[in-house]
Amino acid sequence: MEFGLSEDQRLLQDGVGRFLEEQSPLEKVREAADSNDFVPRGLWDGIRELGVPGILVPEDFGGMGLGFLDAAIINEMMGRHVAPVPFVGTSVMAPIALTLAGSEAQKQNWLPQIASGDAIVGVGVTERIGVRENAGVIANNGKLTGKALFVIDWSKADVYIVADRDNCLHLVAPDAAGLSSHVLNTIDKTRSVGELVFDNVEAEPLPGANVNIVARMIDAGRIMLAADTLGAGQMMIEKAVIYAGERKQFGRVIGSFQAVKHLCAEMTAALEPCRSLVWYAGHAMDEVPDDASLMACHAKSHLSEVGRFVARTSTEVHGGMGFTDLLGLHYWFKRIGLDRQLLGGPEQVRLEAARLQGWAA
Amino acid sequence: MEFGLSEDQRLLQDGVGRFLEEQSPLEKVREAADSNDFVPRGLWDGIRELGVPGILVPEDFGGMGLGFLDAAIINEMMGRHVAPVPFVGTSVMAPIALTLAGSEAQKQNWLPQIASGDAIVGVGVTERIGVRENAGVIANNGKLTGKALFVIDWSKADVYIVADRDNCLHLVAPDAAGLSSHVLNTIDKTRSVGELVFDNVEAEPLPGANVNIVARMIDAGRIMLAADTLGAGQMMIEKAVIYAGERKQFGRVIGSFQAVKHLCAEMTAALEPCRSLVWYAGHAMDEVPDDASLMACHAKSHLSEVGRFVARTSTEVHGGMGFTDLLGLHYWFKRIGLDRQLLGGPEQVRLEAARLQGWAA
Amino acid sequence: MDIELAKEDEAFRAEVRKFIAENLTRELSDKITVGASAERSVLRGWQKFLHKRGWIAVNWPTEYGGTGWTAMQKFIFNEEMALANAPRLSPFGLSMVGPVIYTFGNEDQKKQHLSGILSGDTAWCQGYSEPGSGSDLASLKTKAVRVGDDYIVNGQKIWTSYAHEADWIFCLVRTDETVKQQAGITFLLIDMKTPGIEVKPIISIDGLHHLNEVFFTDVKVPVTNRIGEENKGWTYAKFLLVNERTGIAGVPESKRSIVRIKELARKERLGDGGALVDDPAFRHKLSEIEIKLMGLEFTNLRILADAAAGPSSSTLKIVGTEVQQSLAELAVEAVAFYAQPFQKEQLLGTSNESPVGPDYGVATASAYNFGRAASIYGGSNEIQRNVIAKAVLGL
Amino acid sequence: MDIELAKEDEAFRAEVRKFIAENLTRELSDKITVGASAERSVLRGWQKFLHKRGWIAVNWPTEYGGTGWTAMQKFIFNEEMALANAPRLSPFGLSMVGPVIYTFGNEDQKKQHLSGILSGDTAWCQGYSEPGSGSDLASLKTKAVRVGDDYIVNGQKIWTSYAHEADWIFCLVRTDETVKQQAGITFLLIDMKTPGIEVKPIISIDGLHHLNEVFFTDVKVPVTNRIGEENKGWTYAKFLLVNERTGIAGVPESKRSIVRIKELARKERLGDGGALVDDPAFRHKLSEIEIKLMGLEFTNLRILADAAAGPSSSTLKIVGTEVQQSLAELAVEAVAFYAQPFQKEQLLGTSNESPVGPDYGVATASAYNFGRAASIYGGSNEIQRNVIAKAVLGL
Repeated sequence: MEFGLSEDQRLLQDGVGRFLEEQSPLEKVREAADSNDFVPRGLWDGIRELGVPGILVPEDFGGMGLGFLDAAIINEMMGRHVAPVPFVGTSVMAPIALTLAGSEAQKQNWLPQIASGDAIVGVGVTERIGVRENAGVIANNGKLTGKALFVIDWSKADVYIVADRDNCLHLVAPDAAGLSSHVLNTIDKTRSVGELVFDNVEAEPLPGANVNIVARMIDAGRIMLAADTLGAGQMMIEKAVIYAGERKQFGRVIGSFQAVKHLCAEMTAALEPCRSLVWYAGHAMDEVPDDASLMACHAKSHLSEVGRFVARTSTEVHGGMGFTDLLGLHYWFKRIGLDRQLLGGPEQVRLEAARLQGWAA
Repeated sequence: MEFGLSEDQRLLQDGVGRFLEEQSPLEKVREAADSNDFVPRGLWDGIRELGVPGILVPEDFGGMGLGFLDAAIINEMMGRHVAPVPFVGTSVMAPIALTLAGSEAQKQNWLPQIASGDAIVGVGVTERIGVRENAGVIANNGKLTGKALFVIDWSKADVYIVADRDNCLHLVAPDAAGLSSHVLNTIDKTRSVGELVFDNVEAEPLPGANVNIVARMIDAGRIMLAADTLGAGQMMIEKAVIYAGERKQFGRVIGSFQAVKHLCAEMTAALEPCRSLVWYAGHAMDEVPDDASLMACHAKSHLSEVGRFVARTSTEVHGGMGFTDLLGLHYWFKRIGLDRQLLGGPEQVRLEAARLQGWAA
Repeated sequence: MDIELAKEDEAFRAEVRKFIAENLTRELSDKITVGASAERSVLRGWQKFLHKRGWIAVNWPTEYGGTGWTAMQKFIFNEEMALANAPRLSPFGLSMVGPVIYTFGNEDQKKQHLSGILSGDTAWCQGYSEPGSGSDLASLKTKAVRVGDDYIVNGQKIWTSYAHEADWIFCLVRTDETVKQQAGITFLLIDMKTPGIEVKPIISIDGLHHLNEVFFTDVKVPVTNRIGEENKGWTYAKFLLVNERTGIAGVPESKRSIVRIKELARKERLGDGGALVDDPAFRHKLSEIEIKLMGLEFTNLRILADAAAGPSSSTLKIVGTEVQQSLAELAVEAVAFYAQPFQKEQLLGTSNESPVGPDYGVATASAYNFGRAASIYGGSNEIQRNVIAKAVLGL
Repeated sequence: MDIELAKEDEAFRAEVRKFIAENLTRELSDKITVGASAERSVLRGWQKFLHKRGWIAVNWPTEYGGTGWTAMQKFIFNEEMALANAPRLSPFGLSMVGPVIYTFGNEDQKKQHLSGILSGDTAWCQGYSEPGSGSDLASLKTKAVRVGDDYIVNGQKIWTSYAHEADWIFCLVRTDETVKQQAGITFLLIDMKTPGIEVKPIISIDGLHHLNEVFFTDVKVPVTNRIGEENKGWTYAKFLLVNERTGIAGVPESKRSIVRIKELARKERLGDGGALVDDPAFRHKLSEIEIKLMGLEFTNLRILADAAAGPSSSTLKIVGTEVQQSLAELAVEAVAFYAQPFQKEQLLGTSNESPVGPDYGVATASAYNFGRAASIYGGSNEIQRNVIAKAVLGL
């Protein structure tokens, strides 16, 4: 047993982190956010060169064929730098769907394109978690009707993968007749979410789809969102510490006041143990299948709570500056906010965890 | 509308407070606690002289005929000084039972004795809140069988008032045949709680008893326990502030460290608004009957939580000294602990509040 | 204690309700219901109604156009307005500088300013904070040098809410650098049209423009615009801050939020189809906040009865903003997914399209996000704890 | 990451379980189950079993009688012991002074002391805190003056757990008052039978006697009992403190508490007759703590894998004690009423009568009450936050 990252994993994470630090500084993030560009050309090209989109795509299809822990530590870096690029849908949930449920032809067609970064895939499974009044998708004679909300990586998608009411998965072309597609602007302007409305839309089923595969997509997505929050939270702590070390009031840096020191220490004590939790959840996806769903719920709900605490506290340390667009701290604050709600808020996820543990009906 | 204490009420509260401060200092409390004396002679005599036992007894029966707000502000002082004397059972719950449900003869017999402090009355209604496995009292042909736990003001009681399963109330003599009576030592050594086991015990019913009267006794008891916590909490804050102003570490009084200052400020901010809540609950018992039960639940559960926070935080400020018998801070800590659980812990009380609001079945 | 309303108070409550029923348009109250900011002009319209009725300056003495109400009437009025979703009027003139002017200003100043504040024709903003002076307000550096009958003001203010819509700004400026910080501050009233004043927007976390930076370059302010004495400004500033903190507790607004969240929790469905309000965990949280708010409300009533016996304004500010922030948080939890869409037009009330998700979801996340500022402004809650420790506890 | 146990680790786990099954009497584990303190003599009996098996000094190097186990074996051993409700051995010799002696002591000291620590024949206590030196440990005043081949020690220690049962005490004493506080401290081993030592009990919040004051009046301590160099004691003291804090996280013990609370929540009934474990609010709280503990456990595993990458011992101490205190709190909530009876004999295991309420309720409140000390001892959590701010964050 070895509970830690391998040398390769460290190199991978450092590489992605360094790349984002250099290529996705706040000005770039702001530029992308202001122009609603969720696949900014230069940044996405670099991500492709690093092989990130194919992290989970099997090597046979041109990907890196790595595991969910690898994906999680990359997603941590994405959160750390509030990177405005597709990942959770395109590079994590879609490859699961295609690999586990796709026909050979579908795999041959899409997986290499995903691996190379040539294809963006929007993923719509939100209704499998909790159905809202008028949302949800029904398949009838191979045609889809209904509404899919909070489709992840919606922007510029080359194809959508959508789960219907019966846990079948469908590939839908963005220009399919009868499909109307709307952007959903969220508080977080660094990630793309959209809405699809289907009116008897032609779709191509993934033949092997079933409830377990949809569940696995959701588990993986949740772990990624937890990792995203971990990275974003870590950065918010670092920013608070830097700000506290620079900002002066009453003739001293505010970081010399015990009240501020302790706020920073509390954030650290709260977030640090989360790292291992996320790692284990990612690892369990590949190696401890019995634990995977429960750990995904645990990681998602716990990081949601700790992330909220860190987001608030770092903002508090920043005083008024934390609320300005100028400093941009709000990108992290909102990223953590959207992480919390996508693929099930903590209340929903805790209920599922209770069911998995046999505690709730 | 005048939301505040009257001049008379202030005088009453100050009077009781001053008396307890002088006559019930920590050494006296410790003496009583160590000897399991819950009606210490000198102290009780003084309480009688002040008319406290008869606070709620109608003037016709020799009492002061005052209201529940008056009783609550007295109980606040009892909590403040962890006074080892009967009150909640004898002076609050028993007079309610007798006044509302007693026959004329029963009133004539007991109310004047309560008012004068000649009679201590133990009150057993715990099973009306939540029945435990083998507890509960059944009346059969006027004889009682079963068990009453957590009887309040048990020690040296001249009579017990016990609620049976059907919400009838019974007067039971302590030397009745078939009654066995045991002390129940609790963590709080300043108040007396006991256990009564009935084996076909002769009892005298209060003819007017019904479920509403039992509920009123419980409501009143809960408000008193909330007031007790308010007073005890207030004292714990003051003690923390004094200790922080005296104790030196790193060459300064610890009260000059912001971490300690803020702990004290947080206690103050949490407890201060509770005062008005307890006042209103007491007032509602007499003047706003529709609000009374709900307010009793609210006051009880909220003061339980705030009290626990204050008890912990004050102890934390005291460092190791907070844990010693020497300083005696634990008398307050434990008094707040018992207040929390008597007549229903906050979980139970919140459930009842939800029912009263039509939120739960 | 006597919490029965007197007959005349009951009558007064009926009168307030009648006024609201007759004057508060559905359009306006709906905007407040979804939490959207009403446009400035609409707000002024509402202020006119109130002004006409003589109900504009709740706390002012009658001699200056105030209502002359009893504490209980004020309480009733504020509560009814909040529960009816009436717009909250801008506090800068009515609650902040107005009382400073009638308390410390001279007759000319009263004549010049009070009526505009009452009518809403003059909009004010607050020039207190500076980039280097937030919590440590007294360290402010904006400088005013006396030249003849004028002060020449140079420097910068920040966090100035609605400076871009204001006609006047009340400003703390440094007039003596050689003495203890607090002893060298002067309180000036400055016309925003004076040459040399530049206002730059600060876009805040909710993506909207409430806040500004205000720059002063050789701005000429007549000495007659000075409140009270030179270098005594800190006294007037503190008087205003205490007023501000008490208002910040925001009990009526939080009561309105509770009503809104309860409505919303009856509509929102859980995963299993039950109403959110039936979820014990949610109910427990809501109930805890409601009880805390109740304590705060009763405490405000207690202060009405006996100000001396009440807790400090710092306690009210801490508890009040904690309640506000918990409610904002709970609203986000309740709306779940639908708290996430950011719909600026719906938020500003400038769109006729229906929003994504329920309409009560529109402003939820923005309110939560911007609401985090509540523990910062008016003196951060950390500073309030310092104040309690020092002023209340003597630490 | 590879969290599969290696074959040999699986085998080791089986071996530990077998040992426990054969040696841990029901009587002993039952006492631990209800949370009662086992008598000292019983504990020593258990230590003898472990000692005989060579499993006593988990962390020591083999040359000094340690197990030589891998990090994983240590983890497995501690976990199995906790889950089986094995008594926790006194840490003062095994975890605290033992490592100091074999790391910084001389050969004579190792010979004299290590075997007694291992066998449990010598009981130790810790002379660190003083009445005036708690958080500010380095300000300690107990004075040792060198006279020939002895130190003459005068002063007082406090919070000395089990001093009344100890054979030896390890003590920080001041040997130089003229230098910076930390530079004038010496680490001495003192025989508790030396004339001039007086032990006075401190009764703690749980009504029991664990703690003491220890007074030194002209106590003669041979210079040969000094660890390392004179005035270098602070170095050895800090080495020991870091060990202490990591141990204080108490992951295995908290895992045991979780198991116990779950059992208990299946037995306890709510007002409506349902099991407590079915109450969503209770479950939510339990689950949150369990997840937090899981994070802590994985973090410990991560430190086993790479100590350098792990968080500070201060983080572990804070989170670990928070988990412990939340669990103690939840246990009290679970037992409700029955947490209140104080049954000293049942607590001490000296009574044969059955307790009031369920037996698992007996020690609940005392554990909660005394457990509040967890955020105080080993350096209060406030001090740990200072350490994180300074050492980890550089503030």
